[in-house]
Amino acid sequence: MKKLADLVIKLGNVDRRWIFIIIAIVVMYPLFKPLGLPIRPSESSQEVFNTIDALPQGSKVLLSCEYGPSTKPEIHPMAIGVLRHLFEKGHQVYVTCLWPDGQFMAREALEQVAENEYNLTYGEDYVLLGFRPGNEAVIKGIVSDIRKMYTIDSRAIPIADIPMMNGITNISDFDFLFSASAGYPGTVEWVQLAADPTGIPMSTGVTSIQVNEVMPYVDAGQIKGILAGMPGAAEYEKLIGKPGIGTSGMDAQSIAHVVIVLFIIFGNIAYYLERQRSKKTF
Amino acid sequence: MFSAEIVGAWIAVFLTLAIFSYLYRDNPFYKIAEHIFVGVSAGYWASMYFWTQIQPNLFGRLWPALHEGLSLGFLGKLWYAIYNFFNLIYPPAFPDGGVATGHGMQLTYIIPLILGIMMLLSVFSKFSWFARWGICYVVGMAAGLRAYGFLNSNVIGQVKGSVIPLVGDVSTGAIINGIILLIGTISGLLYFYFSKEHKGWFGTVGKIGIYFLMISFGASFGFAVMGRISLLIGRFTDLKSFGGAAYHHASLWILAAMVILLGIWSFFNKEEKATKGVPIK
Amino acid sequence: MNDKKFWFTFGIILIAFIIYWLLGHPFFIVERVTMLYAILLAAAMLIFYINKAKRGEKIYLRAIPGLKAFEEAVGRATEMGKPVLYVPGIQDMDQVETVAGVIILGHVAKMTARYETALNVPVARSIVMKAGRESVREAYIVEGRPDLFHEDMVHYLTDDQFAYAAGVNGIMMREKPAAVFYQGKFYAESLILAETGNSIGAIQIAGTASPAQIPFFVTACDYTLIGEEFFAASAYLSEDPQLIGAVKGMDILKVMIIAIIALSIFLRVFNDLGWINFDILKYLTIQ
Amino acid sequence: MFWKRQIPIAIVALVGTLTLFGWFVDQPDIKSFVDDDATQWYDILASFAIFLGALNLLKLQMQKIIKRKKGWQYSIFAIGGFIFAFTVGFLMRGAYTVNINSAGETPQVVAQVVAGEIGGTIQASEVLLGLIEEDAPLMLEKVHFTGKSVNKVANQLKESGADAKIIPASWGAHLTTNGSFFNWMFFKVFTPLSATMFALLAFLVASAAYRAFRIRNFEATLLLGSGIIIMLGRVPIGSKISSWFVLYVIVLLLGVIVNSWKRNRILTFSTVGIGIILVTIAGIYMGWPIDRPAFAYLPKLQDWIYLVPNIAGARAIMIGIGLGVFATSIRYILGIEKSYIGE
Repeated sequence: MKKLADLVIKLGNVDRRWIFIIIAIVVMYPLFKPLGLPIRPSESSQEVFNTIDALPQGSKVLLSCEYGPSTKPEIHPMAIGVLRHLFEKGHQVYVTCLWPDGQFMAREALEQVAENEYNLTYGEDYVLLGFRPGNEAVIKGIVSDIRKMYTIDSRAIPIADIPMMNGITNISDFDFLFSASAGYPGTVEWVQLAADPTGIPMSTGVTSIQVNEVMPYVDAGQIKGILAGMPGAAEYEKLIGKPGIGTSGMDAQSIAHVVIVLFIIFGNIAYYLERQRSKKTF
Repeated sequence: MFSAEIVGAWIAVFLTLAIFSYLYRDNPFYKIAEHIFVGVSAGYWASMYFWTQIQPNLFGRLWPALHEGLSLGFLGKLWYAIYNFFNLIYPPAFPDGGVATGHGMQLTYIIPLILGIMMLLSVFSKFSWFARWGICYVVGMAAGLRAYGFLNSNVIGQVKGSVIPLVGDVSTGAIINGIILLIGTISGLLYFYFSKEHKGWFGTVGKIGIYFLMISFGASFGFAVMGRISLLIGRFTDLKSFGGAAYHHASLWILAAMVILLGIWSFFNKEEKATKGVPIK
Repeated sequence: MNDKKFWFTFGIILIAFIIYWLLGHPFFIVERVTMLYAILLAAAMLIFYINKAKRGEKIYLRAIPGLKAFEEAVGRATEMGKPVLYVPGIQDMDQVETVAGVIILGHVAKMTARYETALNVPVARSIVMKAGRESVREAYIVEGRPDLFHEDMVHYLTDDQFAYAAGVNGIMMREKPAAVFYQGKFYAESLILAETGNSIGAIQIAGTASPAQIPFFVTACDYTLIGEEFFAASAYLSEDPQLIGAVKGMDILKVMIIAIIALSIFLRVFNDLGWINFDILKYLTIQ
Repeated sequence: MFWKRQIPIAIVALVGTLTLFGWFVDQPDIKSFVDDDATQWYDILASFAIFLGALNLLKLQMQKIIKRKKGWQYSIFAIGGFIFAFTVGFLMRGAYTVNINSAGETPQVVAQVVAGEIGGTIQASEVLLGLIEEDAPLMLEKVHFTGKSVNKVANQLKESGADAKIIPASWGAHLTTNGSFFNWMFFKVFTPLSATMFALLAFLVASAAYRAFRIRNFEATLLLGSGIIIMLGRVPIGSKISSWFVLYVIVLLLGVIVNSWKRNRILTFSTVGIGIILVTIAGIYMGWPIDRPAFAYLPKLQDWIYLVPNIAGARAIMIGIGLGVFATSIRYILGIEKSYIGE
């Protein structure tokens, strides 16, 4: 027994680089050998799906991309999933970005979904308005007069020459707002400055870290559903029946979580034993 | 053979692994990558902000493109003379004949231009207070926007969310959950009540409040772990694709080279190792 | 009630608004009037209590458990003959949390001066370094030990987040401080710092308002000042009437919010039952 | 002092008041200024602030090099990185494509050049060239970074008899044009650096889980407990863990709690024993369904924690933050709080 306790305590103080190696292996293995664990949509993801699914055909949807390469693994699959769903239903999509990086991410997603998968026409079915600096002030500008904020789109085409911008002057001309957000400015600002003051229905997809900051809005009905982190993206992929990057990451995610939980438990056992021992010696 | 795509992949792999090498210990590769990051991101941000805001929305309003046949008065000519000077220095942002971004001329935008230039001048320590005016404009506006937004969405909106339905078409389960939610919110708020001693019943309420807060922090904790793992998965997916034959197995080659170089470096920097990196108990 | 200036201003604004309203309130977005009341009421409450504190009226603030631990931690460092490490976050002075962190630093410096214990404060911004030095110097003078103060106590490491974290880790590994304080604005480096502090067996006391970092501090540190507690702590320690008054004003606002929630629930029940014809939810939705 | 102190405070007060009460005003001129122009000014100043940041960075790194401070060599990389990004963003268009208006007399020769340029077979290129019409020139997909390399291709095409034209990306759009140099920098330099910085944290979280997340008191227990349930319940593997396993774990935990509370061995063992027997009987009776009883099934349990107690706590924090931001903003507008000018 004592030897076992010794071993546990010793392992509890192992060089942390061993732990790094374990995590690297655990995350890498399922990427090469997928396990195919089943995905169950959670309530809040289901709500996002239902809200988008219930939009009348030909709705005008504002999709805002507020994420960059650092959070791409979490948000990008959501943006792609939502775009697929929107285009499948024949809605018009207007993309804005509050983060400079968001413009690159949005372009990549549109290229993949709108151009390659659905063969849609730029300017008629979708438009990338692009990035404007100014954080919440940009939202305020879009809410009151989008044409002052955007006179040209991301391809430097004047707004007047874009057919689908006809009749769009401010946020009340859109039917739905989706914010794919990884932080500030993002979902919180859209709720405060657009959804709450104008009443436009809104859903969001956020990084895991942000979920708790945003959940009270969802509960109070200020946001209709939420996609939470990579698992949220995987659930959405499941709901629209098109598995993608989110789904393929779920195996690695699952195993890594189990390993970290085991780490916490083992670490605490070691801590407990050690404390018992130091109590005895003093 | 050496297309931009493949060279890019090798660079991307090198930078990725250089940052990961921090896990072994702080080393020159990490420091190089980190400093490149600092420099590149500054240049990147400056370019993005200039081409998406300053050029189209500021210069586009101060010197909009002149339509043909439009005649300028003397002052107008003088005004565009300034522009022509800029045109001489940096034609990409100041093309001949004005900036064509669909704006009309709005001379009030001289104010942000002046405030902006004052901001830039503040790099010289003598003028360091110059930045204050611009910063104050930003602070004031943010304060006005936030005071409204936060009071409306975070306070009144949440008050509304707490007003749970107790009668009518609601299930018992929903009512119980609603009441738990209400108790949690109120006790959580009272935990942050500072001008009364937390004793007796008030102390109990505060205790309940902190328990709810802790459960909530626990959820944040779970989500934080989840997010960080997701990002790692994303990175490994990229490395995996760069390890493919299409990129001449960039990941593998660079990994091997870096391990060898780090090994050599560690060998010559042993002394430092004794004080850093090794966990001490 | 004896704040004449406050009531005078309040009265003038009220009368002006009533006159404006009776004139037919031109150019006013009527749907948002609830919000206007809310803003005026909340602002008035804050100003009232700030004025009250400024006039020197005593405002009671409860003791915060984490703050008591400060003294214990410094005491233990003294017993063990080891230094105290203080980390004021990685952000600049424009963050409210950094300001609070520097205020608390002054308090800790007083204790180290009293106990004659070494204090080490690595910082990530040069302005924070200046502010921190002033605050520590003043503390040592107040305690009558200017001889123990030297400028290098507060020293600049680097601006970069991870490089700073690595630097602080290095200090912890070499010096093995017995007490470590993290008070300020933290991001992802929180867990790197807290883990290292944990592995050297130091007493760790954290304070921050970033919700995403609090869990890492709670699990890895001995005491954590959570969110508003952290701000209240700085008000409490600085004894600045403006800060104390604001804390009190916000307390009162919280009670009012709870009262409004309770009242609204009753009104909603009555409305749902059909006893009254007044839908409170309409007034809580502001567009 | 007046310029450095009073004016800034007045600006904050004026702009803040205008923005705050602009929410209530319906007068077109004021509304248009507050909603559109004032916000545009804000955006423009925010952009200048970015330039200021870049200048300060350069200044700092330069000083490091000039004074030969510790690690000054690395500052060279920082400045080099900046110069590279600046060049790509401001001095080079970095995106040129070639349009072929007509294939001319010798389409076979042109097709050869085209095939070399975009890859693929000569036959395929000939088909492409055949599609050229009056107003629909063939746009070659390959994007060139430099004018020099695009000129080379255009000249080759012209020599083989085609009518080719170089199309440069317009300034401003050159940042995001697919295949442009800036775009390349974003995906090949900026992306790996910023994404990997964040991915490092996954490793550090794991090591902290092992060595620092300790159950010190009841609060930490609650925190870790709810964290673990969220972590397992949110991912697919959570739905594979039987609720009966969770029930057994709960019984064991109950034993630990009883033990630390009463320190009585008999009581502890009897609690655990009775618990295990009860759970087993219930399991046999119900036939061990994986997702029942629902309260012990991780996905369900997770959902409840996430939607009820978690939101309660998060809402309390949210209201607190809302009040805090409101109070700070009001203090800014009233000129009580002046820390933003360093006082």
